[in-house]
Amino acid sequence: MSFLSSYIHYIGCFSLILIGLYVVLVKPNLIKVIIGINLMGTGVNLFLVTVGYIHAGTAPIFSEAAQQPEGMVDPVPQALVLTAIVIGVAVLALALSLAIRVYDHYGTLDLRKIKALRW
Amino acid sequence: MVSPILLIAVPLGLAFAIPVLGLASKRVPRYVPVIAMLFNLVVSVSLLPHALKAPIVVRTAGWAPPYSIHLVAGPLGVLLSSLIALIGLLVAVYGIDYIREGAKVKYQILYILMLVGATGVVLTGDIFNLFVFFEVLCISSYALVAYRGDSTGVEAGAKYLIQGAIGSGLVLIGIGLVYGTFGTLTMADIAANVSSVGSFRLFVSLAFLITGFGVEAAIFPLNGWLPDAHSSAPSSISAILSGIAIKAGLYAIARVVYTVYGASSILPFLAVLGIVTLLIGEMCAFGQEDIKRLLAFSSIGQMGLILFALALASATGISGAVFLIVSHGLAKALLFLASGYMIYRTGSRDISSLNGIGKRMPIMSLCFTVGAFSLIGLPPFVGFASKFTIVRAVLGTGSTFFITLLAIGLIGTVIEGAYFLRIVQGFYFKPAPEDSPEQTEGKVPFSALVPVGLLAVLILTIGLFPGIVGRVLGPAADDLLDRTAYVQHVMGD
Amino acid sequence: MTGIIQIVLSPLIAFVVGVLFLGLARKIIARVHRRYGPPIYQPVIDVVRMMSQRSISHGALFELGVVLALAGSLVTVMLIPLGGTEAFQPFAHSVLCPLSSSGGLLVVMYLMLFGPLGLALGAGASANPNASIGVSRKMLLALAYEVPFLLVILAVMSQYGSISLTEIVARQQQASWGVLSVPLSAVAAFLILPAMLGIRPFDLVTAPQEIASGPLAEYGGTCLALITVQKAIHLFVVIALFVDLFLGGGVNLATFLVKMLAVFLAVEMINAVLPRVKIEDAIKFCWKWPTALAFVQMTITVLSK
Amino acid sequence: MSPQAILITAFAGAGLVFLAGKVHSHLRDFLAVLSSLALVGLIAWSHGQYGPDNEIVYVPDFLGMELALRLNPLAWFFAIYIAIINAASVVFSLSYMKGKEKLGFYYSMMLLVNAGMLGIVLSGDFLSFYIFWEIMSWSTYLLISYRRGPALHAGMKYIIMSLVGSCAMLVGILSLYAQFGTLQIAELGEAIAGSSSGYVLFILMAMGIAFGVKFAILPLHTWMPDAHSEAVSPFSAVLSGVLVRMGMYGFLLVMYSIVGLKTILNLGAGFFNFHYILSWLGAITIVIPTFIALLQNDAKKLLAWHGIGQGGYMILGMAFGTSLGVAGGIFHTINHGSYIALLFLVVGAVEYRTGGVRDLNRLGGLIQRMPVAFFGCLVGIMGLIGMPLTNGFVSKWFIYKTLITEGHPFLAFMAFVGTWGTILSVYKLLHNMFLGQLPEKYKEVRKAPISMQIPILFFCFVIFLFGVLPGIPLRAIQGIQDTMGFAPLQLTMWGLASGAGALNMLNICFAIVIAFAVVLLLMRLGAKPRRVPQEDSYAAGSSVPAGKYHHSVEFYNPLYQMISPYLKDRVDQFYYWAADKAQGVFELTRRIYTGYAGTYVLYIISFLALLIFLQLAWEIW
Repeated sequence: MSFLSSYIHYIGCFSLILIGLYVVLVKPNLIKVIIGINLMGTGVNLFLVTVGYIHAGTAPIFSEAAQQPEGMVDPVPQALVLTAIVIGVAVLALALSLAIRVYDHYGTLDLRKIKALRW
Repeated sequence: MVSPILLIAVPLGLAFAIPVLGLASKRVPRYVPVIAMLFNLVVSVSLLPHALKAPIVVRTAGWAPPYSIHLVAGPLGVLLSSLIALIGLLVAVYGIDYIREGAKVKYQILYILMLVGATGVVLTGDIFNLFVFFEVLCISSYALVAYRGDSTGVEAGAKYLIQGAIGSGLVLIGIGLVYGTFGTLTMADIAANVSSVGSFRLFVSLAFLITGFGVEAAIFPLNGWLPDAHSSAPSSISAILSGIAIKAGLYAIARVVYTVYGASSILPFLAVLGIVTLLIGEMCAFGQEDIKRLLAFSSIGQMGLILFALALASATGISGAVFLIVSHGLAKALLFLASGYMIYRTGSRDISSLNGIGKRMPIMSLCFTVGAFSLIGLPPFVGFASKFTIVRAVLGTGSTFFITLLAIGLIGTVIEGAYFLRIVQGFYFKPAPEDSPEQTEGKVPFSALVPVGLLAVLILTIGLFPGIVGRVLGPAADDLLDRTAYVQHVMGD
Repeated sequence: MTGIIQIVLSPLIAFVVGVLFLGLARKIIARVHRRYGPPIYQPVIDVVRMMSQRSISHGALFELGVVLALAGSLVTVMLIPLGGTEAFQPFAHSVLCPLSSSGGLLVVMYLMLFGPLGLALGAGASANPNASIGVSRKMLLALAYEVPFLLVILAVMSQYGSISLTEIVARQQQASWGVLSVPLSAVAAFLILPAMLGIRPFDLVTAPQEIASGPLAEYGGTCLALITVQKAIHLFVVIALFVDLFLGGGVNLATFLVKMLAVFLAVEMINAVLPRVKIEDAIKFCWKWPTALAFVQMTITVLSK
Repeated sequence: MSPQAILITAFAGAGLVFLAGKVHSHLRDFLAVLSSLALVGLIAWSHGQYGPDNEIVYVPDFLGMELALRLNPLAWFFAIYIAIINAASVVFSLSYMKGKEKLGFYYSMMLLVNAGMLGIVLSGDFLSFYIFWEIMSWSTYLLISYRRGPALHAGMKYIIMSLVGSCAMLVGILSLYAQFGTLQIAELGEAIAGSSSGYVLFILMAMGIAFGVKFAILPLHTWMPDAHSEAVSPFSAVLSGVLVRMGMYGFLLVMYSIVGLKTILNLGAGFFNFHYILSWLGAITIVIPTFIALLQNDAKKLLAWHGIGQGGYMILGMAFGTSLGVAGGIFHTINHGSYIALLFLVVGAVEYRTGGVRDLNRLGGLIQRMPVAFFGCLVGIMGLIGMPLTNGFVSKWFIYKTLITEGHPFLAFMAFVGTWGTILSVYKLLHNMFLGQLPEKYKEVRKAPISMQIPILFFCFVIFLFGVLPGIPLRAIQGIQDTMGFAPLQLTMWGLASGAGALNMLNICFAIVIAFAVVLLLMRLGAKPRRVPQEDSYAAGSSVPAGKYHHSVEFYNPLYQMISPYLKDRVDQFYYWAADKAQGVFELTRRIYTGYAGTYVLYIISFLALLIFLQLAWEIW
């Protein structure tokens, strides 16, 4: 049980990432692929946060009650996650606008049919 | 001595000033990228002599190195950033008249962002900061590839985005693993105590980082997006993509492999990968009809050669690779810019429609020929000097493994020589096809002739006097190779 | 002083002996066909008659070709030793070969080109298609017999280790004759001798019954006279070469001429009885037996060296 | 005159001509001729100045190496030869190219090729040798494809083979640099003496491929017939006359001044030593191309095949390393240059006057209209055959004598058979072009213009001069052989004076002249024949159809049936087959980029999986 408990977080993140990858690899529809990418993004962010997580740690905010950083969780990965989320949003917005334009031109979102550029 | 941070801050500031200027007058935004890149060029060239003596470390927000996000402007970084600035400037001048329709203001902003991203990747010393600049570069290039909004552009942009997002996801996982094991994000700090950790966990993070950056660096299995993206983007953007963007990806891999991990045992694999990329790129390029798609595949080929040279792990090898980065950047930018106006003039991208253009656009086709000859590696041009250095480095190692790989690689350059010379032959000696409907008369604007002509002159002069770039190559190779100096320099003071 | 005499003497001997052999040839064929045949000096009469006849000409090259052919043959004679030895022997005299020190056997082989080439140029200039066909067949026959002839000469040269004809003859007189030391080459040479002389069974080029006697279709008068003289000297040169290479040359001029007569008679016997072959068969024959023999002999000499 | 000045004038000439072309055509023509003649003068003037003051480092630091020029007898000999043939063909092309388009490009490229060749010959180290070699290659490529149409294919074939050669040479040069740390030819001479014969063999093979391609030795010759027949006539004169002999210069440089004589001779064991294989290669290169030339109907293709055939003689002469043989080989290089250039110029003149007709079956009887061209062609073919009185004979005599005295009768046999093949095919060239009936449409063909006749007559004079007095060039060759460490020959002004095997061209010349005079006298004694028109010829009584009465076509038909099955150019067919297979593979690799986004992502993930699997399975890192 202790093995499972210490790695439960990592198992959760990587399963989320793998689900996202599965969606991207298998689904032909462009919107589903974008959702898959997003799933994978959140999985990665979750993984980043768990890297800095300490069991039963408190939020890394200095207030009158908590001046010493002992019990606190590592704040650096959380900073990384903030940037990663912002980047994820930017990519998502761009992806959706491209999906709209692709639909305008091809009339379909099925990637198997959007293969004008090959070889 | 100006601080390197300006190289990133000033263009970023100008980029966000463009919408405001756009409100003031319609004509000004077109010139802002020129100013930004001119500034960058001046600053990085002025920084070069200082960087040659010792890398310039810039700490942001006053924190000491292991905790601060800082820039390390070594000789390699400054050389590449001046290359980026130079090509960026010339393409910006080209873009003034080339981009006429569509959201011109947004094009200029994204254009500066892309170059800032590339400069950032090349200068940064912090691994997460590397990821952020990398993302800035990628997102702006996704958008710019789809700038024209026609069916090919949008399709290429979408596919490029999907693969790019997966790639950056992998990089993020790699950075997470690195942070998990070392607890720090500064490359120098990681490099200092990388040997103290078990090999498998270390290797997994290296694998993720290489694959993630590899997507942008056009290594063989990961470059599915490149032919579509480079051929359907507007010519000025594909010039930047081929000239600079993929090189930033390759620089990131080199920095990760050499400085951060010092993983010299993975180099033979990278060498094989480079030669495979070279062969695949040249083979696919041979049968292309569309001129820009052919140039895109030729970029893949040359990237393979650069990766092969990087994997030699000898000083001359790496200086050869950097020299090839410079010469390929110049030549490929020239080819894309020249083909831009040729396509505009003949109305179609088929190579067969470009026949006999030597008579109608003499200067453009002459510059195209200079660029093509330089890429093949024919003597009076810079391509020959870089190919010569690489072959000298390979034979210097004396190991039969590398020499056999070189032999296979030379066959690739022969294939490249074949299809480029076929195009040049088409320019001058094949009869022009009868006038197709989209034929547009009208002279090539002055703003296109200046960059193309300047690039051709540069290729010829550096080819005749390779000493100009040669002096910087030695220290640049050492900057990449010996990790202890890098670590001691960044962590020491 | 002796040089000048030799230079004048050897072509004269060649001319006289050659013309006599031509007359003799017609006499022998007649005798074989059981008829009397024309007198021996008949060719002389023909030459004088033709010189007086006024004939046609197709331009300068038409005549110069013939002149080139005859000049070439004359010079070839000067390079061939016609009997005589360095070593002291009774009745012997010094080697009768004016240009002995200027090039040897290689020059002879190349000078023998002047004959066919001069004739070919002349016939070509005559603008008569039959002449052109005759020239092409003459060239093909030349190629046919040259292959074995080259093998033969090379065998002799490597056997005696020298390229100078006088040296080869001297070595034969000391050691063994060519017939004994390189027998197979001698046989091969004898087989292709009729082809080199252009007499039956290989006279398909200038036989009267062929298409208007081949290259000589347009020739008449003085040109035809000179061509017959050239034919005579060529006959003399080829047989003299055969004697020098295989029968050890003559101690003096007399023995040399006797040996030549013997060889000539043997060849004429074949000439008198055999029919004419087609050009393809001539090439096939020349490239089959004589070449094989010469090749075997050459390998033997090379291996034995 | 320092080699640097020569090179500067050469390259400046090329540039100026291009610029002058923009200004005015006469200025350009004048400048082209002026710079060519100036080069000839400069080089002639610098004869004999071989001292150390001619070792000039013109670029101290090019990627860490210094580029030097030097002038020694071998370099001077080839330089004067290049300059003369280039000057002759530039003068020839003044009228030949009148009215054609893009002349500025043509003249500047001609001079650039000339400058490249001079650079090769004058370079003191292998890096500048390689740079000028490449400049020569790609400017030749542009000139070959100048005539559009099939010339483009010929150009592609040429450039691909020469690119492969250049890559091989680059590897050879740089392994020399890696091994000995220097590329100066002088220093390499001693440095390479100590190395293992395996390494020397590798160097010879690597450099040999590049020189073999240019020299058109048998397996690497397939580009030459197309390139020569498709190039513009004055340029194919330069191409076959001198450019192809750069390979010979390369061989001489590497085999004799670098590797040295004794290592060459005992390189490799018994039968398979290097120079034995090379001489057999040379012998085969003589026979097969010459007989293929026999079957050609296009005049320039026939000459091109002879270019390859004659190359075999030079290899034979050079391969044995005896002083007589090497002298024969070098002498044959310039002889061949003189008469093959002459023949190409003659074919060019005929082509110019008859409006581009090169097919031997459609020409004929031009002796009446173009006597000077006929005389040039006659002297040219006599030189090519090697008749006495021409320079070809002397060099062939040297080579044959070497072969026989060295005890290789079989090689001599193949050389002789090659000569006979030449006689037949070259006579066909002369006959079908100049002799026979003059067809109706060439009745009013005019003589070749003066600017064409000058180079033709100049070459005839050179052929006869070197034929009768071979001492002049042989003394220069003697100078070369001393630098290469060969035993000196007993040379006289008219040939070789070594005892029984002597050669005296003067005697033979006098004998022939006297005999010619005597026979001419005899001719005049007889009755003077009357001149008749060409139609009045004996046709055994049959009626003579006007116009149809053409001369013979398919000149050597009986021989054609017999040997043509053996003489297909199998090497060429093999190259085309290989090219098709390669194209098939290229098409396959293009299919990797399927266009479906899913597969591309699959590629990325599988690459990652491969990386981790390799680490898991074999612990490589």
